[in-house]
Amino acid sequence: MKIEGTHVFNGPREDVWEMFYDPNVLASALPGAQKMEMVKEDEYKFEMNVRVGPVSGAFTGEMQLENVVKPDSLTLKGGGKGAPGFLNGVGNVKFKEQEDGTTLMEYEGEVNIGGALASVGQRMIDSVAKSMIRTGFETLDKALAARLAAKETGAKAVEFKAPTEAQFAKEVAKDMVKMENWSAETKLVFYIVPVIAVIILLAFILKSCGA
Amino acid sequence: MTQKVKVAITVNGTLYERDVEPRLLLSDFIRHDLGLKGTHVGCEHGLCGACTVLIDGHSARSCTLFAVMVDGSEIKTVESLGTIDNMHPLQEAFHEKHALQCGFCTPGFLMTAVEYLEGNPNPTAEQAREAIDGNFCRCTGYENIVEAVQLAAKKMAAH
Amino acid sequence: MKPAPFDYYAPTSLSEALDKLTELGYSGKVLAGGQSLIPAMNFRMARPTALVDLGKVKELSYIKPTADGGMAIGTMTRDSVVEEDLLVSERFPILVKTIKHIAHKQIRNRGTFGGAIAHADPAAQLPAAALLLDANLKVLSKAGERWVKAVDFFIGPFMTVLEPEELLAEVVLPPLAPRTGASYQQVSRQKGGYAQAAVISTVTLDGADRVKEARVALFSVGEYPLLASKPNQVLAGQVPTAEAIEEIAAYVAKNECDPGTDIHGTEEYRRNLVHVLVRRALTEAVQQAKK
Amino acid sequence: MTESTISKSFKRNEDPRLLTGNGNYIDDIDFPGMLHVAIKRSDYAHARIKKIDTEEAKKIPGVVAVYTAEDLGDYWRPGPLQVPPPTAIKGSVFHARPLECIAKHKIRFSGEPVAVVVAESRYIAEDALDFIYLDVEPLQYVGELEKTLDPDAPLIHEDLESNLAADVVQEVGSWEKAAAEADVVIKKRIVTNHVAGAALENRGLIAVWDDNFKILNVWATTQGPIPMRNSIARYLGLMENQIRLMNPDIGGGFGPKIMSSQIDDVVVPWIAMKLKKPIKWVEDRRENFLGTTSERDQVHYAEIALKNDGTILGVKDVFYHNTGAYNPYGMTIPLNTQTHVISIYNIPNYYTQIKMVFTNQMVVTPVRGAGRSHGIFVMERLLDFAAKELGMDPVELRRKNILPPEKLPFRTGVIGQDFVENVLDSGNYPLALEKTVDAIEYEKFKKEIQPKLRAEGKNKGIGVIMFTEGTAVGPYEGAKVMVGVTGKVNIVCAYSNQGQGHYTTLAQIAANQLGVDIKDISVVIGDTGQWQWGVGAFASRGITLVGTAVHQASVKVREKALELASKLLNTPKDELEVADGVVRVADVPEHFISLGELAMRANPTRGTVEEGMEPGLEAASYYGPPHGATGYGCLGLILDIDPETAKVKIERLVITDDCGTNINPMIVDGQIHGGLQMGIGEAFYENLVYDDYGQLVTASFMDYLFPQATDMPEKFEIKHLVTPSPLNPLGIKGIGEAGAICVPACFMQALEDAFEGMDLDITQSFMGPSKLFHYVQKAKGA
Repeated sequence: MKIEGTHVFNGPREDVWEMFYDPNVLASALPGAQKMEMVKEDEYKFEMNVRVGPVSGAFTGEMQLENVVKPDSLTLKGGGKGAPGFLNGVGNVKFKEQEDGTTLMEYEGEVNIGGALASVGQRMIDSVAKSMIRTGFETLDKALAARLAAKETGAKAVEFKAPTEAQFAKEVAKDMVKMENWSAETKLVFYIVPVIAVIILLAFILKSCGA
Repeated sequence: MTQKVKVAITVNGTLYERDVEPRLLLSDFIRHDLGLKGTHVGCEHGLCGACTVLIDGHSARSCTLFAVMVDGSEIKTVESLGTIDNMHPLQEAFHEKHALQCGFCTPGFLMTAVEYLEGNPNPTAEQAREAIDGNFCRCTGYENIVEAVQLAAKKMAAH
Repeated sequence: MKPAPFDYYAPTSLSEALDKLTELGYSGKVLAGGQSLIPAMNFRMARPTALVDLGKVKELSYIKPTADGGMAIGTMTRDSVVEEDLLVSERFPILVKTIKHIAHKQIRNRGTFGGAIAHADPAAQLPAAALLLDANLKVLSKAGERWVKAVDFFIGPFMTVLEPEELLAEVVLPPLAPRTGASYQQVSRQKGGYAQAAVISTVTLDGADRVKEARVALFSVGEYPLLASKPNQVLAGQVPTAEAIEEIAAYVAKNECDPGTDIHGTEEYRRNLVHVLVRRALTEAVQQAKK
Repeated sequence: MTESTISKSFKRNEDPRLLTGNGNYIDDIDFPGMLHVAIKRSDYAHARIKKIDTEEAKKIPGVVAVYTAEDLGDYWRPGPLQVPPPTAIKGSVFHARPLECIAKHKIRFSGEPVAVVVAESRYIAEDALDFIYLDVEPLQYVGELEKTLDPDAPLIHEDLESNLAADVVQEVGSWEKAAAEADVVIKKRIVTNHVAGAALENRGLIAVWDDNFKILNVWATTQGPIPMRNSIARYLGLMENQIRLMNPDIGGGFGPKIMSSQIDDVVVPWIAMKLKKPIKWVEDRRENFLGTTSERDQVHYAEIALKNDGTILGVKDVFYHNTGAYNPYGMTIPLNTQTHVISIYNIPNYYTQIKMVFTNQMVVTPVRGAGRSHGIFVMERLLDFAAKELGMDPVELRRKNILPPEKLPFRTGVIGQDFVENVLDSGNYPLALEKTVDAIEYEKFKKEIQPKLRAEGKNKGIGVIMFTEGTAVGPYEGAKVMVGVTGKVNIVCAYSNQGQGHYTTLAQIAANQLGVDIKDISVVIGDTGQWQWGVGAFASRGITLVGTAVHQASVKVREKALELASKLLNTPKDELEVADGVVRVADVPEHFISLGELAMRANPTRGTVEEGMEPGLEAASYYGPPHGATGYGCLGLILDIDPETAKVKIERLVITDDCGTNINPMIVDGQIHGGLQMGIGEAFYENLVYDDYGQLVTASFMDYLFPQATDMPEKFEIKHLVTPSPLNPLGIKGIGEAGAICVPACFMQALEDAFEGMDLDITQSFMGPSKLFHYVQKAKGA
């Protein structure tokens, strides 16, 4: 099923695109991310520990990235599986500069969820998905604001406090810093892909439950 | 992880001391550790009520409790009511009103009703229906169960 | 459907419980009544690695009147105990009515008052009741206590401001003002089932039947229980009319809730329910207040 | 002559045992050293299996073995077809694709087994499931019935040209002619709900191999012990009598427990023989939803042709029938649909076509109602649409087209699930209608009550519909009746009891001949060690078929007792009577011999016997009807709807039913109650939902709404007609499914009636409040 959604980032497109390279930010928007590694040039593996209310479980997954046009657009394919079920998805993301200086992020894609998550988790999916999307974007919005503020004052350190539930995320961030000399595209895959994947996955769930 | 926890649980008047895994469901403890098979398991997520038992006099689903949680408690199961030759008035009422067919859900209904009737000795049909609403039955359409609960109230008053 | 293994701790005192929670941090989870957690564990949707069972912490189970006419309820007090408490039914009849809508008797006999609030299920009654009644929540950790208003407590579905080393110890309900009427309105597919939309409301009138305060809590129509602001904005200081209530109901349904579409109902249907139920709740609460 | 034991509401013999926790259900059976099985099920709906890695799972302490299809070696093979298609319908197509016990190359529905774990406890077995890694190539899901046959639809069975599982056309008269001559032709697309059997007890199987005696003891919750026993024998290469398959008490069946040749009965016995350990598998609720069978999913393109005066000229119905990923149960369900569209009406021209299609969903086999409710739903909806179109009262339109009693038996010309022409054998259809209409005060409601309610802004509606219940189909059942040396009687059969009360009703039938207290009659049901022949519990056939066999056997035993007593009492047979456990001289009651004594004498231990003598006071009998017996009835409902919330309350429910002779009226009413509950569930609560990727999203009672006590009307008002069936000596017809068949059609008629002046145009058999809300919104906008 096709899905669509948009989010407006309050900043220029280059800054938004760059923000996705900051492991601290991205990891914090993706609570539970534990580990990511490159399998081959266009294939990556990740591990996530998802904890939402009563639902918890480890997911492992793979990501593929295609058609990266910096800072404009990309296509991602991915999927993850764990004991509570699996996720599969394909998504296209575009960043558009707006006249007022903001950046419009458009995403559309197709995702499916299987296993216990789908078969007995229906009742909570809607509110949980909405919440994750909301907090994910809220975190990114704050991060962006902090970055822009830092840029203005010329400060070296960006003052950004990740949400408390981001213990795991911080760990990921540490791992990622070690990969500084990786290519921009590789970093992109590591950071941006899971974030957008999760957002798209959840956006999809929201729209797929027709009554 | 094979941590075992010592529990002392009184079931139908007998004290049982056992070492159990923390994750052991109370329903499994009663059925398979103690061999009291009258308590049935229908859904294991707390909705069907077939596993209803009394814990310290109050009805509860034994499938959504760990045995370790009721350490020190007193439990009553359907086996505590009556025997084949000497049925409890509630069981007699179910028999007379044809309030069971396959019988699988029945022990849960009985344990729910036995608690209810203690506090509500003379229910209307509507009240009796609400009292058993948390127990699923696929066979009877509930009508005869409602009547049986009311009949049991009369029988118990006469006792 | 058997749960995955976990480590189990059954502290017998509050301090022991707090020590254990601090020690376990993110890997620990509080087990109160278990009526929401254990089904999720049986499906293996939830796999906590360690549970801290508060069942033996007797000091967390109590109902106490407060001097100002309110009530203080210990977190481990069973729902059915609150439901049957005479003083609660005298001071907070709406709370008793609300509890009666929680699943069925067998669940209420085990489910705990504080456990349900801390679990923060968006479809649960007690978080909404805490919000409606402006409850003060006592949060304890080894480091000490802090008080959180119900309105600040819920931050998402199944998410609260509780840190892993903290537990919700007590719920304090401030007294209801005189001439306060209340109403509970819910539409669920079945009795005892999850609400598709639900509204709890209190309305306090002054001597001239003008509204002093109108509170409307909604649940099952958003990420967490919601307190609508429109009702009090419109009604405060006014004699409530059917027209005003209708206008509020329409506004709240449109702007102050966020129900989703699921297999049991569409967003449109559930907004319609909010509209109907807010109207019914306010109307009934006003009538009750007049009595 | 003693009093008849037929048509009396005896309290049930089985109750005291079940009421006191002394039932013995499948999970109550434990053996020392027993191992437990958990099944790894696919999360994917459609996929090619690349690899299944079980190594880590095998390492878990307490895990004894893990098996995949590969591990089964030569033992793995697709199961037999449990029900073959009928050969009598010319030109029909049927592509048999029976179940695979464990998916080997391909996964065809989410929930399909891919591996089994054997462990010391179910807990450990479930732990191990997490460590089985399934590597697959996901394929596109096929779920929407009308798109399954598109040329570009992915193939579920790749050796077939399309996803067509069967195509069957039956025609009586000429629809073309009817349509040409009609004043009005109405065409609708009608969809029936997808529901689960949802017995309170899940399925289970225990197998214990006795290596000394080479006997496999099996306990199973099956509704068909003999077919399951035979299936296991064939799989394992054993003689039938090397397997003793026993039914424990069964916690409800409702259809899905008839299925065999699934993973449980194929793989569990194999494991028991391989490991030489008792093996238990008991399904859990989520598995029951995912992996057990379900039913009702059809899409009909139905047409009705009428004259302006309401006379039906013909009906055409072309429908898609979802059989799920496999079709092991043959054509039973859609054939029932074909026969039941006719219901009790005079339809001179009828064209009906089944397009059975494969989908990536759980396998479809009968659930209480089994195709019948769909046929009734289609026909009754067509009549309602026609009544609206013609401006006629719905009851009046039905009156006009009902077959009158003098037309019975009526040959419909349509081949049914028993492979012979469907015959409406007996009854008084118009009377059933009038009885219901009178009881529910239809005229008064329409003319007096409803106008007042409408003036008050209330939405109450009335519905009245007719239905048939094809029951008691062949091929046959059998039973043996024996008087023991204690004078007590034992009945054995290999049927299956899931709560229908056979321990009592079969005893009543035997008691009627043998003059014994029914409490002194024990009944063994479903033990292949005690009785070798039979088919199973389906199609509401137990009391008609087994009951008739018991009756016939009892007559023989009575005859035997009389013969023997005649000699021993030196009295002609016609002067003797059988009563109170003795055979006595009617005029000299103190001159008697007890049945126990006769049983002793019937087995002489010394001396010689006459040629042709058959020992024992026992006899066996078999009964197979020429065709099924058709029950029927009429349902009336008054519904009260809150138009703001679309919540529906059933204010009154009146049902008139004719199932022939009631052996035990109390039990008959109980069957009607339970059926009605399922019917109400189908119409308003229960609904299996697959998402767009083939995930079943209603695999728990949180989302699959099981009808509760407070969802039922205050009272099921039951009226009876008794027209004994001419097909069997006791005049019985079945009753198990009546209630489940009739509700949805009546529900929708009453809903439409409640919203005056709006054309709700309801064309589906499930109507939750949200759906109803949108129907009303749409009609308001129209």
